[in-house]
Amino acid sequence: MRHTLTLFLTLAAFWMLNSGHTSVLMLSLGTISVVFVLYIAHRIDVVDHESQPIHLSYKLPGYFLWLLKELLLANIAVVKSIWLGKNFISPAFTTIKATQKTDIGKVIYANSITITPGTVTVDLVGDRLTVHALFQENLDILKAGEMDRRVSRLEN
Amino acid sequence: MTLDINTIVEILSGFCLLIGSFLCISGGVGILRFPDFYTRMHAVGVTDTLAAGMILVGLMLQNPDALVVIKLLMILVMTLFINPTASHALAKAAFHNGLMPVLDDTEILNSKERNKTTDNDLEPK
Amino acid sequence: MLIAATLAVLVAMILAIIRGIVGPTLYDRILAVNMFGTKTVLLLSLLGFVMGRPEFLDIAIVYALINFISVVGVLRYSGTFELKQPSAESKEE
Amino acid sequence: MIGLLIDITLLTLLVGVAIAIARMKDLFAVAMLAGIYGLLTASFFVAMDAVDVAFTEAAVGAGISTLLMFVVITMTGRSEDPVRHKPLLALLVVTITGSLLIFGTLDMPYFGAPDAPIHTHVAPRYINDSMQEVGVINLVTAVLASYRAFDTFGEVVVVFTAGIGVLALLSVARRREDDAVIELVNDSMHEQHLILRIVTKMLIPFILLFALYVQFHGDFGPGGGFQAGVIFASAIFLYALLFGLSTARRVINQSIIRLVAAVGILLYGCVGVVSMLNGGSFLDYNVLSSDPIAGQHLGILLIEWGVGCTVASVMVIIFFNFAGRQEDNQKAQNEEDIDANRAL
Amino acid sequence: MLIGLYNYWVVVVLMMIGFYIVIAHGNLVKKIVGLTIFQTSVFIFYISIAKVEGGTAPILHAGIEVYSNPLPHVLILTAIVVGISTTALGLALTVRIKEAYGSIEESEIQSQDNQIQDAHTQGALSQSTESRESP
Repeated sequence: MRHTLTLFLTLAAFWMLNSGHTSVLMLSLGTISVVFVLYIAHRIDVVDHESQPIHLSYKLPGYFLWLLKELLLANIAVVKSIWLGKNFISPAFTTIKATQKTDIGKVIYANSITITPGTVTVDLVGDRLTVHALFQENLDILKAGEMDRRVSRLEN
Repeated sequence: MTLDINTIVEILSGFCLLIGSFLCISGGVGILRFPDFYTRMHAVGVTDTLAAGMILVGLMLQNPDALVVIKLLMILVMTLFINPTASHALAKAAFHNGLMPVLDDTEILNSKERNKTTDNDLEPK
Repeated sequence: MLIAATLAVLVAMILAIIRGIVGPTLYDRILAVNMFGTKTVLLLSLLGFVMGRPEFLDIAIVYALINFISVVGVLRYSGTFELKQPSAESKEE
Repeated sequence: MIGLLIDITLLTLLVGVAIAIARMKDLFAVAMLAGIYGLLTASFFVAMDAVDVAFTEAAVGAGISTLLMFVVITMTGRSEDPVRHKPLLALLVVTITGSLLIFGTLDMPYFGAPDAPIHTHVAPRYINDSMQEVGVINLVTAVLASYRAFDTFGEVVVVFTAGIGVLALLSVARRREDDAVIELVNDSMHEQHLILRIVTKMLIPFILLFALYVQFHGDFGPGGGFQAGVIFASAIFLYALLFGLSTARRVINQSIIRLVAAVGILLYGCVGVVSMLNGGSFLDYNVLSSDPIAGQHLGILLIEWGVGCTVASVMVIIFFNFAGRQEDNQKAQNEEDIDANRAL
Repeated sequence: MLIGLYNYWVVVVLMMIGFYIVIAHGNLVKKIVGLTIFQTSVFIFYISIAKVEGGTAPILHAGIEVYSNPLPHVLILTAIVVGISTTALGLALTVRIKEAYGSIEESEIQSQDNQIQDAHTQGALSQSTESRESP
C-alpha cells in the first residue's frame, strides 16, 4: 500500500512537471492517466520495495554528492588516457565482494561502479561483482571498499 | 566594469558547454582509439555521464523557463539512470559469450589479431 | 558556445558511426549505437536552443527511453541473453 | 547558417550509413546500422522543424523497426548469401534512374524558398485560420485530426489491416503454459538480470505515463495518438523482453488487445457518424457541441484516443506474434538439437 | 545553386541506394531494409520541401510569424506508422517463406520453385501419356 501511494505521488509529480497545464480538463485527464498506469503497474506486478526504494530516499542525496565528486575525478583520468594513447592504460579484471544485503543495494553499488568511468560491472552473481577497469589503480580503490561501505550505509 | 548576474550565468553556461563539448569529442576519440571492447566501454562512459551532464547543465543555465529546466533535468536523470544499466547489460552479454578482455600490455600489442579471432568466432555459420 | 557544442556532438556522432561500421564484434556495434543514441539526445536538446525554440524537449526524453529499449531488445535477440552458467568464478583468481 | 551546416552534415552521414548498409553482409550489423539510420533521420527531422514527425520516427525507426528486424533475423539466419544478381546491370539501372531524377530536381524550387508552390495553396489557410477554425496551437494536430481527419482515418485502417495480416500469417495456436513453469523461469531470469530487471521495474510506469502524457498533449506541443501508441507499445515490449513473453501474454490478455485495436477504429468512425447524425458532414466536429471550437476539441480528443488505442494494440499484436513465432522456432530447434545429440 | 538543391540530391542518392539494394541483393531481409531506406528517402524529401527559410516548427507561439508547412508533416507522420506496419507485414511474409523453403535467398527460392514446376509438368506429361495408353 505504501509503495502504491509513493508511486502515485511520483507519477502525479511526473505528470505535473511534464505538463505544466492546470486547466480542469488536463488535470482530470492526468488523474485518469495516473490511475490507469497504476492499475497496469499492479497488473504487471512492478510495484514493490525494489521499484520504490522509499526506505533509502532520505540518504540518497548525500550519496549522490559523493558520487559526483568521484565521477569528476574518474573522468579526468579516463580523458587523459584517451588523449595520451593506449600505452597509458592497464586494463584489469577481477571479482570483488559486495556487502549489501538487499538486491536494490547491490544494484545501486553495481551501477555506481559502472557510472564511474574507468570501471564497469561486468557481472553480478550473488554477492560477487566482476569488474573490468581501465587502470589497475581503479580496482585497488574499489577493493579498499569506500564505495561499498557508503552504499551499505544507505541500506540501514 | 560591473559583472551582473546574467553575465555570470552566461559565462558559466558557456564554460559548461565547452567542457561538455571537449568531453564529447574525447569520448568519440576514445571509442576509436581504445584496443578492445571493454576499454571502449569506458570511453563511452565518459561521454555518457559527465559530457551529457555538462551540456545539459549548460543548457539549463541558458534558459530561465521553469518547464524547460525541469525537462532538461529529467533528461539528465534518465541518462544517469539508464546508461550505466545499458552498459552493464552489454558488458554482461559480451562477457558471457566468451569475449575476453585484453589484459596486459603484450596482449594489447596483439590486439589486432585478437580482434580478428573474435570476429571469426562470431562469424555466422 | 551553443554552436560549438552542437558541432562537437556532431563530431562525436561521426566517430560513433565509424565504430559502428568498423565493428569488429557485434558488441562494439551495439556500444556504438548506444553511444550514438546518447549523442542524439544531446543533439536534440541543443538543436532546440540553437533554433530558438527549446520547448520540444519531449522528443529527447523519448529518445533516451527508446534507446534503452532497443539495446535490451538487441541483446535479447542476438542470442546472447539466455546466459550460460556464469563462468565468472573460474576466471581470474 | 549553422542550421544549414547541421542539415548538410546529417544528410551526408545518412548517405554514408546507407552505403555501409548496402555493403554489409552480416545482417545483424545491417540492423544495427538501420537503427543508427533511424536516429539520424529523426535528428534531421528536428533540424527541419518537423518535431511531430521526429517524435514518431524516434520511436518507430530506432526502436520498433530495429527490434522487429532482429527478431526476424534470428529466425531467418544471420548472414547474407554472397552471390549477387548482376550487380553491374543493377548499378547501370540505378545510375540512369538517379541521373534522370537529379536532372528533374533542377526544376525544383530551391530548398527553403518561401514562395515555392507548396507553400502557396492550402498551407496559408492552415497557418493563419486554424486558430479560429480549430483552436489548437499545434498545427500538425489540427491538420491531422481535423482538416484531414478522413485521410487519417484511412491510415489508421491501414495500420489495423497490417496488424490483421501479421496475425493471419504468424499466429500460432498456443497451449496454455503452466504457471509454475513461468514462475520458475522468471526466478532464474531474475537472478541473472538483476540490475536490468530492477531498473526496468522502476522505469515502466514512467514510460507508460509518458505515453499518456504525449497522447493528451498533442494539442499543445509535439505529440498525439500515433506517437503515444508507439511509445506505449514499446513499454510493453520492454516488459515482454525482460520478463518473458509468456508472462507478458498472461498479464496482457491477447483477446482484449485485439478488441482494443478494433474499438479504436470504431471510436474514430463513430465520431464521424455522430457528426453526420448531428447534421454535419462525416468527421465535421463543429456540430458535436453547441460551440464549434468546443466541438473541435472534443472531436480531436476522441479521435486521437482512437488512433492511440489502435496503434498501440496493433504494435503489441505485431510484436507478440513475431516474438511468439521466434520462441516456438527456438523451441523446435532445441528439441531437434537434443534429438540429434541423442542419435549420436 | 549547389546548396539550394543539395537536399534533393541526397534524397535521390538515398533512394537509389535503396533501389540498388532491392534489385541487386537476393536476401529478402536485406531487400526489406532497402525498401526502408527507399521509404525514408521519400520522407526526407517531403520534410525538406516543407521547410521555409527562417521558419520554425508549426506550433503557434506568440511573436513568431513564419512557420514551416504543416501539411507534409502530417502526411509523413502517418506514413511512418503505416510504413512500420507494412514492413512488419513484409517481415512476416519473409518468416513464412523461410519456414516453407528453408531459405530466404531469392535464387534458392527460384530454383526450388522451378524444380516443383518441372516435377509438375513431368507428372502431368506422364499422366497424360498414361491416360492415352490406358483405354
